Amino acid sequence: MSELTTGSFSIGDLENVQITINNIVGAIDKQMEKSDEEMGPTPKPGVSSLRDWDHTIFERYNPIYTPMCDQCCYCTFGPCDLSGNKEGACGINLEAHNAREFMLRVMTGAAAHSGHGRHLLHHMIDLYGKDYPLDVGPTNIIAPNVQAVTGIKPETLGDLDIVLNYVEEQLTQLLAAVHAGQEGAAIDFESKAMHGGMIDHVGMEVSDIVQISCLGFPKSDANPPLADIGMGCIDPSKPNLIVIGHNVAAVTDIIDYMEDNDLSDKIELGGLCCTALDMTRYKMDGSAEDQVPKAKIIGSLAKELKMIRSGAPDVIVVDEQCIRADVLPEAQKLMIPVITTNDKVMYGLKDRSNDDVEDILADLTSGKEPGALLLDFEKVGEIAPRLAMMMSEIRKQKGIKALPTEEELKDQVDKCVHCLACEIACPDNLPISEAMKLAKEGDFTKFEWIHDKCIGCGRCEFACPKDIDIVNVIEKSSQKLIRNEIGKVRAGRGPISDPEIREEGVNLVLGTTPGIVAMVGCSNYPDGTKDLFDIAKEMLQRNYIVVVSGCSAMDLGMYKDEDGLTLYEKYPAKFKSGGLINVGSCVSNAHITAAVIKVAAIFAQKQVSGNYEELADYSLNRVGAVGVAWGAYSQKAASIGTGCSRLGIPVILGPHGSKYRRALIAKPYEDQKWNVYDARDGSEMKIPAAPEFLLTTCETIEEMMPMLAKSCIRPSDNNMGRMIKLTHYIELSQKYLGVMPDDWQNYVRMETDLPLAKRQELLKILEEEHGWEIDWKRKKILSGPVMKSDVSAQPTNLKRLCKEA
Amino acid sequence: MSELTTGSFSIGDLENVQITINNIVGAIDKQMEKSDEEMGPTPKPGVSSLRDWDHTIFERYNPIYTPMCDQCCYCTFGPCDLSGNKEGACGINLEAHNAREFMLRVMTGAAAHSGHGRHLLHHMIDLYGKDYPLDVGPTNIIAPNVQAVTGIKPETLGDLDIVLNYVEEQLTQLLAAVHAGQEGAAIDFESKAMHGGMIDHVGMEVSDIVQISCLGFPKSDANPPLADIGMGCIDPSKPNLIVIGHNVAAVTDIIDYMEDNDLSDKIELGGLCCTALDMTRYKMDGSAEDQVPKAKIIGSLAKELKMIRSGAPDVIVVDEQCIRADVLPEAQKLMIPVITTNDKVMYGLKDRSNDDVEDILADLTSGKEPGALLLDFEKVGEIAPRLAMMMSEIRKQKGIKALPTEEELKDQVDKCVHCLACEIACPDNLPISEAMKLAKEGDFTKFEWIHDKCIGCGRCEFACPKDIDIVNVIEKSSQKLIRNEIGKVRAGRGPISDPEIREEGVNLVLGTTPGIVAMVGCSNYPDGTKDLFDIAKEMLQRNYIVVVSGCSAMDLGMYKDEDGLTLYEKYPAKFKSGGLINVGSCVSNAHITAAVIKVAAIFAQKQVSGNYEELADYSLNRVGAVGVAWGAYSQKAASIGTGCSRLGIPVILGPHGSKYRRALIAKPYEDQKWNVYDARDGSEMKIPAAPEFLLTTCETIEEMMPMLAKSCIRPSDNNMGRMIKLTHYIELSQKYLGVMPDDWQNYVRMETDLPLAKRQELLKILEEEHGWEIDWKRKKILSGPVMKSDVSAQPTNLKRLCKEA
Amino acid sequence: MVDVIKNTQMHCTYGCKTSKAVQPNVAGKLISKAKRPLFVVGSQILKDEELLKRAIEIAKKADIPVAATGHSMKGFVDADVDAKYINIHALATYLCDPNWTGLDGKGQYDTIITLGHYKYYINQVYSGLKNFSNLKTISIDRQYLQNATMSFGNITPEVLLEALDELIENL
Amino acid sequence: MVDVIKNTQMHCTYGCKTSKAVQPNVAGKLISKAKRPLFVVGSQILKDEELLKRAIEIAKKADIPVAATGHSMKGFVDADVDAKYINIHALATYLCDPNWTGLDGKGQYDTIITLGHYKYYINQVYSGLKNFSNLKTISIDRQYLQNATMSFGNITPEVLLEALDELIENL
Repeated sequence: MSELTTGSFSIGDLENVQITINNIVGAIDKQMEKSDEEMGPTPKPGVSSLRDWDHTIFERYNPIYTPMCDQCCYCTFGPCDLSGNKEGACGINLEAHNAREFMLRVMTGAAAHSGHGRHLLHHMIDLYGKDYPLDVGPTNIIAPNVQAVTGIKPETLGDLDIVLNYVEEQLTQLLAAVHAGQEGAAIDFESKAMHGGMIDHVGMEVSDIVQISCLGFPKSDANPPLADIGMGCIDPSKPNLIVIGHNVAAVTDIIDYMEDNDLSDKIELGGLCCTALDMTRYKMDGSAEDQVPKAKIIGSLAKELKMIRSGAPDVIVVDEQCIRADVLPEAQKLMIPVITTNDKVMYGLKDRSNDDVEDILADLTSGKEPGALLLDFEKVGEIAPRLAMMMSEIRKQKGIKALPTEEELKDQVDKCVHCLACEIACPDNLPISEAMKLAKEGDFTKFEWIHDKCIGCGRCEFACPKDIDIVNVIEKSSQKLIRNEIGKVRAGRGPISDPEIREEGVNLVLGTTPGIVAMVGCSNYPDGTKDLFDIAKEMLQRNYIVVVSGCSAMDLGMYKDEDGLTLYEKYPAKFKSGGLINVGSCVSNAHITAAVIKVAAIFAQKQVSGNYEELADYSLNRVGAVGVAWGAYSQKAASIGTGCSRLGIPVILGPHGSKYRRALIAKPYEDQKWNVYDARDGSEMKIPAAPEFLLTTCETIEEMMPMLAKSCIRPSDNNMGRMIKLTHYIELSQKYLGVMPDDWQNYVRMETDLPLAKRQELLKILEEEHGWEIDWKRKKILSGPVMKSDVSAQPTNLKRLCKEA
Repeated sequence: MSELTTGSFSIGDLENVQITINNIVGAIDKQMEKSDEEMGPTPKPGVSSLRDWDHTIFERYNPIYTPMCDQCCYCTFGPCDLSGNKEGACGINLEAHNAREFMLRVMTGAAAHSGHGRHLLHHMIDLYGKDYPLDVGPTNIIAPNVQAVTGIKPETLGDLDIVLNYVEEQLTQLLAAVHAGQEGAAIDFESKAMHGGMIDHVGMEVSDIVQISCLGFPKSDANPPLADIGMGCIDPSKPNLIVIGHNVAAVTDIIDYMEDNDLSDKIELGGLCCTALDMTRYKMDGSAEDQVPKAKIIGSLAKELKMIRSGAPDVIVVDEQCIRADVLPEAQKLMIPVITTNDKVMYGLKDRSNDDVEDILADLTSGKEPGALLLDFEKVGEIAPRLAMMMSEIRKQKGIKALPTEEELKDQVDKCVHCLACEIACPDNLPISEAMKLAKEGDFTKFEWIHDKCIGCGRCEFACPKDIDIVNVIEKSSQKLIRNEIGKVRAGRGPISDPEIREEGVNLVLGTTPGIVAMVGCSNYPDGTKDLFDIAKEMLQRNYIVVVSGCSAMDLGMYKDEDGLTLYEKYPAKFKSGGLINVGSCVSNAHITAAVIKVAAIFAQKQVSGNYEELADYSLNRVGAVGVAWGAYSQKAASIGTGCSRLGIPVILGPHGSKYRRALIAKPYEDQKWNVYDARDGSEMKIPAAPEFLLTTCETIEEMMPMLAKSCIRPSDNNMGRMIKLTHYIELSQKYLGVMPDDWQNYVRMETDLPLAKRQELLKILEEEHGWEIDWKRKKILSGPVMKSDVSAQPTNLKRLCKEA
Repeated sequence: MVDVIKNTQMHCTYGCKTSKAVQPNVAGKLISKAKRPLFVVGSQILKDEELLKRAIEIAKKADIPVAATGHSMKGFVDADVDAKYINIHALATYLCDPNWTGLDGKGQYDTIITLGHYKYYINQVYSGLKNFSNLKTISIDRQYLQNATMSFGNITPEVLLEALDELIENL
Repeated sequence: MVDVIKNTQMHCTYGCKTSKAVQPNVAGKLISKAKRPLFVVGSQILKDEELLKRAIEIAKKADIPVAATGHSMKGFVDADVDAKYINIHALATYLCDPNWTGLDGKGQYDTIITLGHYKYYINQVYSGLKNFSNLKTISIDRQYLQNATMSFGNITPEVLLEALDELIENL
């Protein structure tokens, strides 16, 4: 059988038959026909298709609102004061409006990722054609999220086109729902937010699959190379070419041009944000000796202003997402030309895409133009490195000075009148005034201390009535520290492979691997970047699987343990108990939900295509995974987290996360909510109140440690699994809170659930404090637990999956 | 030549050849190949493709910001205080953030329209197939906006699928740009807002074309029938079935069921908002005697709460957009079941789409459920009328009481302590306290007066510390008035036909028809609904073409002139000087921009496909059209207006429009900004400072009258045209402001521009007050004007369109 | 006693810069002291003759030019004041432009006094001026306008007349 | 003199309900008077021993239970107060639920006093309580929290200690 592929064609002797076919046998139909598996009930779900599942979730996990503002100013009936849950002019109340606000953040994040994916896809189809095959490593499920949601099993770039059409249609429908009037029920805005979150994982997955397949990224590589990270790893003596953003498309042209023109050693190519991570993945699927990262990672968004203020960059290239809006004016002050390469960020610069390269270089080197918009990546590839070489010379000659001298520093510090305006303006209320006091006495250690906690936002400077360049003061005071900011990060490895899932799935579902802790999100940490290291270290030592991505993946590599090693150097990059995996950049987060889907598919033989609800139900009841977005700041973090919520994966955010306006928190004291069905016969069974939330926040990492352990408990744990999880829960609570948790007994089903070493002691507590009956001879619990232990039970929230009793 | 169309197929003797084609010869390629015309430079423009045009516009028309709030709360770095144009944590300043806020409103509106279009298209393709031909009346340009933007000339429903894919991709890209970080330049958010506005007209056009083609709507009918309008036209003695929203799809099933079951006379079918307008267009393309409107129009969004509170509805069916968020709780109080039919509005109701009709009826009539979500329109068609019949009986038997009795009214009024809380809460600060004072004395005329001005939002009730049901007090006080609220509105006629354009185009471009005044937008009028009538009456008497749509089209029909006739009855529905045209519902607004595009295409032979910039340039310089959105409240109004801005059509909003946050206002005193090129030779020519804005607001209709006249002045006016326009400008200023305008002389190029009747007098003023030289013998201006009159000049803002000098 | 309440700036959840409430006598003195004031009067003035009378009196006594917005010009046609019609959104645009030379060509203004507008409309106009100009703005209308530099509070129409009389006394 | 400034509610451009600034002595008396108060203490308390000392003193003297949020529990382990760990977001959830019976099973609380939290975090928690509960909330921390019912203003760490001492005196 011959199969025609993309391109114009004529058919043998039927040349005068004009065949015009409008999407009859499109990729989706083809896939659906070809697929061996049956299709689940909801391929390409619309806005309301999975609403019943959402309502099931919300029945237990209450949407909890913490509004950022008591009013609505969406339409010109307003602004409307909604305080006290009043109704506005259109009839909406504060609860529903906040649900809508949250939904808007989620869909903004989803749009950012899928817009990014669309851009990459257009670009790669231009370069390689629609038939270019997808390849992400050893798997039969190339795109678990895509397949679970849309029912499509993509094989080529062209197949992803249809997936994105679907994503874009859904996002348009969701955005339409933002319009004034319309929905009145918070719960239905919530369901739409869930839809947006799920869609986000489809968009992310498309984005990363495209770049993994086309750009030679590691393909489920369990041992990817290490890359340098930190402001200290950039050599200031070389011309510095700095890229910022999330979309590596244009940067690959720069790397290629540098290699082709022997500039790789002559120019320091550094990156900030996910573009940086993806630069280190570029052309990494070859042999081990070819796996040399093509660039250095400077750090996350929090380092952008500091990096520019350092004066080190000779050229800045930006693409999209998480780029400071003031890059151009900040760079301009230090004569750093800025090249914008994406319609998301154009900074008002002239579009030079169709101009002559030499003309552009002339205008930028002369300072006639502060930057240029270049949508032609080949030109970017040539101009950026050449410009870096040229500007390096020019800026040296002009003696461009960035940070204050020692003397200027002293002058700046002396200007402070300790009015506290900076501290009130600081998102973290850092003790700048106190540091100024000490600095006046010549002690800059407090500023060094602040440096790690400071997210480099610059709000303090706008608040200062004395016009002190506070960010510069912090940075100048921390020069020694910054010079030593050199770490290691493992290049993003991409998806978890099928063999890895096959090996580890059983441990996860039975609980003998205590859980997956996925550390994602941004750099808005409440207490500095070291928090991440502390969390990962603790959980890795306890044999949790730790998965990281994006900003978290970067910042984690900035610290070394007592052996002088980063955690990346210490722990294997394999998906197994005690493994530390960097999946990649922000869009690689899809591989985390994908892994959960794969556990259901491979270990439990669940159907994937169009079967989202059943997969989510499986995940909620059986896969002990928990997400941590400790420094979450962006709308993308909101959408990633919400995608996890719909898939039944609990997520903990740092305290700033409360500003997303809503959490999903259950009430452990509502007994009737903690029941599921046993799929074997449809009977109801009691389950432990874990996870206690699907999205929540907490104050400190110390508080979070036991929360993490508790959040990995699932109804499907076997006794060994439950024992392991309880051990960690109790130990972490004692270690970090100084007390036994007051609810540990609620998770005990029988004596073998109890940690072996403490069994005696715990049985005693159960007897004395909780009135359980113990058979001390056999060390058996006779009565007490409300849950029974039955490892062959099949917990589910979905009645339809149950066999008739 | 034989052409295959949609459907499965096999080819003669090649049966064992499997042909799998992924969008090779899609509709767009087909269209592009088939088209006789060449393609313009920007088919399917991306976010930045028309940026240069936008920047050209902004060079003269400054984006002016009036923030609703000084802070940004988009991400969890915030909230950030941006007051005084400070930068927030991501580096964005207040100007750029406000541009982003505006952009978000625009894209929300665009999404609402195109989401609506997508929904309709899916539904109609389900019913009629992809090959169903489009038919909107006599035209060669079925979809001017679609064609100008995308380059596609759609002929079938299926062709529109590709158009919406494009729209959805663009909206996703725009939404992605809302994400934190990224763009720093207000002007580039502005350009994106323009993109969203343009896209909106594509989405609206698709929506209306689909329903015109499939639902038997009038097709460019220059004499469509009149329909009843007003709360007074509903017969309360019959069962009342009330529909609210914008998407008529489900309602057509209701109408069909009622006709098939002889219920049309037994049930009063009334509608609120654009669904109501579209009900009166349903099945209206037959012979004249068949043109009987199938339903009555109650009114706009402003009447929703009042209509529900009246207790008249026995069943409420809602679809999408502009529906009060509190319909369910309000209806529930009066035992009115609510049927939701669209995923935009689900009110938390159970999805009963797959349930048995009788079961649903039982649950709703018994009050077991307050309503139902029904996404199956056939079921809606049957259930809604049957339920209305049943509920009418039940509600009568239960003696459901809605408005207060006379006695209760007195009690309510007596409770008032005149604290002014209601007035402060009222979006229009209406004098409720004063009305209460009078009402206590038995005089309810002030409440009658308030009734027309009140937009029925209910904010006063939430503010009242005495829990007075103020809306009920207003409504009860105005019962006599409301009973007489009976008007006429002409059913929406759809697009302007090619023959009409052919006849009228020359008058518009030369200015001898003084201009088009398009009255669009919502019901958020600053001073009541009568404003619209006054504007239209004045401009129609002056031979302007008045085009209306949506809420404006409704409210205009509520008033009668001294002859007891509505303006619809008095003025012809033809596109010619002095014509009053109702194009239809909200999505029909696309026909207004379409008419402008058609003037360029038909009268000036401009290429349409993918040629947006040139068309916009033509419109800005030559077509004297102005939009009025006097009661604009919604995000859709923002997107419609912004689509006009990009196409060079000025729009005036009522004072509430200032809450959209930004206007586009030029400075007439900046001489250098008022130049264009003469396309004949590329030379520069001075032009008058009109339009002085592309989007602005004004205080009162009295102020607006002369603004309208001035806004219709264009460089291309011939002397006769200029004379006519100046006459109206001067007369309207004198009539409504009491003075001559102080800038009329700036528009004079030569003596023949001066109104004949006043020429002598005006020449004198020019000589005495402005120092112009006059040859009194010949009554000629010798010197003075800065502009020259040259009717064959070809004004353009685009250098590329000029012939070499 | 420790004073812990003096610094209660609502730092940034709801915006920080809000209008200072001002009494009529103070407002009167401030208007008199302004170097280059402009009295911006809106159409609502026409709904109350007493109000119009006072507006004219203020313009005359303080000898300040009037920007007649909306159609308020009708009220000034035969009053002996220096009034010119201008659209208020356009006016606000020009007021933020250092190059504008005013209604009389003599240069930009430094103080704006407003009366006779829709509350929601003038508050938006003020929002632009607050954030994008250095103008001092004084609302002497009957609603508290938080985006002005200074403003009367929410008062009844009757109290407004009294207040304006007091203001006029202090000019 | 006509008083035109007493009613300056910022009606609804920026929200209307904001915290009343409160002095320590008043706060102390209010706490003493509360029927069912809960003292919610956050982890920041551990960064300053002096602060912790006062927190313990307040709990003891006023005899009120402590909800130890974050990991502040560490500070209360050996102190003789009725302290229990709870996550603050969960606590806020339960506080809005009339069916919750409190940390001790004795019923819902009526007054919340907070100390030792990140400003931005507790202010969000308060935002939920303000809009979706009828609780009285008192912040005795060093930042003005506009979403509380009552709050200290923005003060230095030193002044906070003094203020707490004064509060304790008034218990």
